[in-house]
Amino acid sequence: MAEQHPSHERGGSGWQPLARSVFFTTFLGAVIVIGTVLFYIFAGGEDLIARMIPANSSFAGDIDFVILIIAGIVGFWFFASLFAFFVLLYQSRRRPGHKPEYLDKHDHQLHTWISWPHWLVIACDLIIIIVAVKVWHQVKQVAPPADTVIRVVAQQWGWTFRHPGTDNKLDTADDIVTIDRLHVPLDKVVHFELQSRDVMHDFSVPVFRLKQDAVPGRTIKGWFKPVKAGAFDIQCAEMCGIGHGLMPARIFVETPEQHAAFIEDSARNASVPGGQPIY
Amino acid sequence: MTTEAAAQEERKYWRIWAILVSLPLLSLAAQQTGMGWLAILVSLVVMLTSTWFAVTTWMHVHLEPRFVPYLCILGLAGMFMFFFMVAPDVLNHEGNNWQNRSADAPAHIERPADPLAPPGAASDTHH
Amino acid sequence: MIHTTSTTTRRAPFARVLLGAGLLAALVAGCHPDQRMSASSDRQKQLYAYCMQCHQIDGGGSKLAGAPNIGGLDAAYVENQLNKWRDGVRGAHPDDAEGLRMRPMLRTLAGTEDIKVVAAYVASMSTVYAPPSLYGDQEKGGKVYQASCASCHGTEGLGNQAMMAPRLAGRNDWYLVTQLHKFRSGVRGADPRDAQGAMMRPMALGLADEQTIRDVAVYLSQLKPKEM
Amino acid sequence: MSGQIIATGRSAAGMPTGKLAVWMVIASEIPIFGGILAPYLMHRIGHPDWGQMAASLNVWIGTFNTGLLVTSSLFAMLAHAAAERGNGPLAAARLRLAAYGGLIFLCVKAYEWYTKIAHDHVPQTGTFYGYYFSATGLHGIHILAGVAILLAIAAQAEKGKNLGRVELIGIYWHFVDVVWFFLFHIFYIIR
Amino acid sequence: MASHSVTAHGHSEPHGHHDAHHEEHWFLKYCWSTDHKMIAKQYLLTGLFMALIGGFFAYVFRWQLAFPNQPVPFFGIVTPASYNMMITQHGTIMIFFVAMPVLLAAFGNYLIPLMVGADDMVFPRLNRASYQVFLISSIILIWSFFVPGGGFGGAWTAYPPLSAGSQFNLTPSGSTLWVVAVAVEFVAFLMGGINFIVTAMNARAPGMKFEDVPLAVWMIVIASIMFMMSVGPLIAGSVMLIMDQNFGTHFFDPRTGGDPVLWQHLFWFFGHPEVYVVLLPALGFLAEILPVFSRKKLFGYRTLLYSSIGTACLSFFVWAHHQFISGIDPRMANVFAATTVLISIPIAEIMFVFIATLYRSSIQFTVPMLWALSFVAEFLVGGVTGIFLGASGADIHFHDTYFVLAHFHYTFFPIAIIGSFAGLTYWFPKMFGRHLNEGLGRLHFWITIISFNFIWMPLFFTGIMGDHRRIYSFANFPDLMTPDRILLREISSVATAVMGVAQILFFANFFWSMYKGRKAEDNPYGANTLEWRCPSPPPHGNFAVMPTVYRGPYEYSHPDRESDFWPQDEPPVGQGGLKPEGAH
Repeated sequence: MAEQHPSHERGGSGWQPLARSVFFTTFLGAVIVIGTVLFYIFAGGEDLIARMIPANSSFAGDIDFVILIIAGIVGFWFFASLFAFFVLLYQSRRRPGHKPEYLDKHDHQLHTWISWPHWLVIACDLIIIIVAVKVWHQVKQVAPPADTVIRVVAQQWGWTFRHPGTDNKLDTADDIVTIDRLHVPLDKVVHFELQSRDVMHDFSVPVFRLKQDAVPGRTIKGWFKPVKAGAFDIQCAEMCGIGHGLMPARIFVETPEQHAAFIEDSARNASVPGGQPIY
Repeated sequence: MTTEAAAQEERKYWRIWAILVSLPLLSLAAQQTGMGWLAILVSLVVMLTSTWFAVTTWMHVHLEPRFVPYLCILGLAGMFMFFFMVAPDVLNHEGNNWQNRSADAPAHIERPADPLAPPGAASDTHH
Repeated sequence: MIHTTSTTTRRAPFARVLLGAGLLAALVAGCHPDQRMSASSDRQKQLYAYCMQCHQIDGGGSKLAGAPNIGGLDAAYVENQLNKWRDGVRGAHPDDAEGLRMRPMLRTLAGTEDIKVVAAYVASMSTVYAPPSLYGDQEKGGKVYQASCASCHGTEGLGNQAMMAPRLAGRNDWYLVTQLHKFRSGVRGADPRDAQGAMMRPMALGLADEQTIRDVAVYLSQLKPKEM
Repeated sequence: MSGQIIATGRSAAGMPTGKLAVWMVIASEIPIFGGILAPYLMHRIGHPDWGQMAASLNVWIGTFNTGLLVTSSLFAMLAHAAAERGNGPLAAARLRLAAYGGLIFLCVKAYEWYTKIAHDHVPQTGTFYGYYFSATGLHGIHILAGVAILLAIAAQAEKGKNLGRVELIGIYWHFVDVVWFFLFHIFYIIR
Repeated sequence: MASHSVTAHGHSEPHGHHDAHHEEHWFLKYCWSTDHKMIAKQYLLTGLFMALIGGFFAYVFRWQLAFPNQPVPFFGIVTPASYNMMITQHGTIMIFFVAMPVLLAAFGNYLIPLMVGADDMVFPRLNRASYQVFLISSIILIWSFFVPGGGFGGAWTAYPPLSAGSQFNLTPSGSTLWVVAVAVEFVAFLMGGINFIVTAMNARAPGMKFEDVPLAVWMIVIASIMFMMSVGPLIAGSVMLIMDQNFGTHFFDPRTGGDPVLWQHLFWFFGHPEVYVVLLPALGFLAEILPVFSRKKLFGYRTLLYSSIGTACLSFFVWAHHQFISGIDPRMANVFAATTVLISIPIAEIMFVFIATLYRSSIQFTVPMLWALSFVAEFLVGGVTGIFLGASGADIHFHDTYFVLAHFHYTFFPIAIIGSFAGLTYWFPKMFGRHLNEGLGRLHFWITIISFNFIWMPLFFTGIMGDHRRIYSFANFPDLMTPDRILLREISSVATAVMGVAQILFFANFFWSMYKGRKAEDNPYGANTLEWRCPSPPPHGNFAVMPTVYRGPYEYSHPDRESDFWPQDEPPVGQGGLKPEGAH
């Protein structure tokens, strides 16, 4: 908008506030679109998050999508505001012969200056709310039918994982109990019951975009569907005492035959609970 | 002010006092009937009316500038909002994908036995 | 009564602070109770700093943390147990609350070498005796001990290196009770790789009842070897 | 030490400074009591079996305490009336009566606590008692502070000084009274 | 206490009047004073001292995170216990014992009476008591580091049962002392806040209408009201927590029917408005500094005021976005996500107002102006990254990662540090009657800002890459030990050390200028607000003649005047121009 009025004497005279604000916002819009495009080009487009941390669960992609939508929208505003900010800093720096302008008693003017970005912000907020709540609903509130159910029990400072065993039912004689090692089959919907024995813990698998606090006294259900085989970190994400940083666990996403083998040899020496070296 | 006006004002205070003393007796009577819903109903009414009397006639809130009652109502509204936004988690014992097992704990809690007590004491598990 | 040992030891830096160290230096010492030691470049003490969070500066232990007094245990036994923890032989059972608290602490020791170092340092400390925290009849406990435990752990409860039987004299009674319960329920010693556990489990199951266990534990916790 | 403060005398908001401050105090007390009563109500509604613990409270003592506080508030009110007539000694006497009412309230409350503890109805044996002791204790602290201020202001009013403060402490005292209405009904009446 | 010398100088300024106050015993004058300026300086120095402690903790655990299990210089081995203790106390100190006392208490005490044209707070003794209670609470906090078992290490949110059971947190007395310190501090700020509100509402100078009140005063008053309205549940909650810790109650103990989630609600119902309690005063400082150094009327007084009030109201409805995944009902998360994202509207308007104020102005880049402008730029980053966390779907990934830490440090650093520096450098001449050194100030500004961005920009990415907060050493997580993550952590930690060293410049400048700095005129910047109309430093009683207000505080470069500012208390008939002697 500065380019429109190079002269710096008071311009209360001819120019229409509405036109000015329209120009203001369209100018911002141009900046913003350019900024967002650059953001995507240089930052790597839609798999930006997945390149920083693998997306290995069925809903990881959706969560990344939310993050990127928000990144686009707020990047829009961020670059726009910063651009306007620095342009104004430059063109209204103090220099001889440059008199500041006295803007007052133009409340409708002032209002139009802010109201346009203001409505744009509301629109962006609505988009963000809709997208976020949709993904939240499908990740946390509803779950596809379970192929297998596991129980995760957190305590100071370790994880106890109860696998359903051969009969694929929990709380039966052939359950497999492991410490700090979770084995799940690939491409199957896994429901988990999260419990805690003493204090708050948090069952967090970053590569799955999965995180849920374990509240003592409560059973919290959740689900995930691994889509890539491998071994990944499980972190505790809620402060749980001096061992909080020392209770890492591993989740092993196994192909059907690997998983069958795991169930086999745990059934053979079931007398060994956990029993894996920590390093 | 003149003395008789003052005396009349004091008589008014005594009247309010009579009301405020009798109202709790009312709710007491309601409770003694043993009907829980009646006790709740009456005590709600009594709470609000007695508060109303005390605040208006003794604290003279209506003589103050407008923002004073508004400020207090703001605090009350905040507490109501707190109650209704926290109740889904604390008042409910199960909800969407969660269940509060510990809510079924007995109301009376037996103390842990003193480990230094003579035989017959429960086994000492220090956690 | 639990913190009698810890109090005296932890106060040491605080006292120096009161005597007029600068407040920031004091902060460092206070938020990090073993500043005096870890400031020294001694590897032993640096490593023991991690144990000190629960086992206290003098190895006196803390019932609050479920950490027994470890001062004066012989190095071979400590090293053996630490290796068991690292290999998941001990403290890898879901019901072993204290064991699962100890297990991650092995991650602060870089490897077998560190375990040796720490074990040597623990052995170099002297046993801290604690008053009984349970009700137990020491007479009965002594009889039971001499009858069924002394063969391995020694008549004075000083242990037996050859059989990897640890010293029991002066150990916390609550710790002995908990461990005996764990042996009985198979929470400890059930692992096939745990030779000593396999020996210990039947012995623990041999003890008659809860009160007998407490008698033995209290007797041992107050047992002072003759030469001391 | 600092002399007469001009600012204290101003009233740009349309009410005396002291009274404004008292109302601010009350407005900030509401969330404090609400913050302990709202969790109690949640737990209480969620646990109908707390009823038998609530039944162990002596409702007669509670009613007596209520009447006591109301009477004490009445005397604070009468003290205000006397102070408005500029009758300092009478106001002081009535303030003292109000303070004694608060003291008797505290004694009765102490007896009540004593019986509770004697029957092992202590916070360790039931969360209901935890809430009961915390809420009544919080309220008791306010009563204690109120009694102290009442006596202090009575001492000033005796000499005819700061008669305006009689009304201020009265407002606070009525507020404590109102809080007790709620505690009484929520803890004693509703079972 | 350094404030002795400080104010010794302050009072050595020759004033014809109020000499009666200069013969007091030093204790009465410096430690027992009821003068709001003295109490403000006490708050300021206490806050700065606590900031040193918190900053040192930050340096220590940042170093441990970058170079795990190596002895940290000037500290030694960082054990998990001391690490937890330090992150906990860093959070507590920086928010409750630095941001609140400096932004709210120190500047509130100093500015409100001066800006509304009063001679002191309306309750000077209450004011003194509030500082003394605050001092007691900070002493309790520092004491809690030294008790057996060490200081509390359960994170500054203190979620039970970890904070309630000493068998879980292993700090039997440290955790209790922590809660007591925080609760006592709340009481102190309740007293102070009521004093602020009453002073600003009742003690305004004659003629000062609502729209003539400087926005700094408005913001501090709004913040105090928010604090008053939100802190109650947490005071009740800390009473309950103390009883859980020491008297065997079971409010938060799930094994006996208690509910840990209740504490989270009690805490965050206060904890979120608290963010705005410290944000608003900083915004107020900006509203004072930007017009002065751009010589332009503030763009939209009403807009800024109403947006702030809107922010304050909205902030009471959003607290559970801190608990999206910590056990609340997922259906409630939708409500809180909506309210949370909506709060971006008033904040965006505030930012627009500040940016648009610069339009067609004449900016002089003095040190306070640099701080104020950097506030706008840095706070934008913090604000936009907040949207990610408010959106419940995205928060599933970001919750409790370093992204969260980077976000709220990008908000709290501008608020607490940049805001304090802006206010301090701007009002220093009025406080101590001397000018700060410009060159040192610029150097300190640039080093601090650059190192700050080097600390926190990398941590956004480690957060996205899955670093979780409060983890004492990432060495145990194979996925987290990739070279790029390690590099980012090391950059951040080294930058932390650099920033810590840079603060030496500030303190040197601060204390040197206090005695040796260039003497300051009464109105060095040509500002309109009333605090510049009395001598600097103001004597006891501030104004020789109580001022009368004729116009708003932001009448800069008015077309009808040759001088580019128009003091609030200058009679309309009066001739414009600089008036060196403030008391006219």
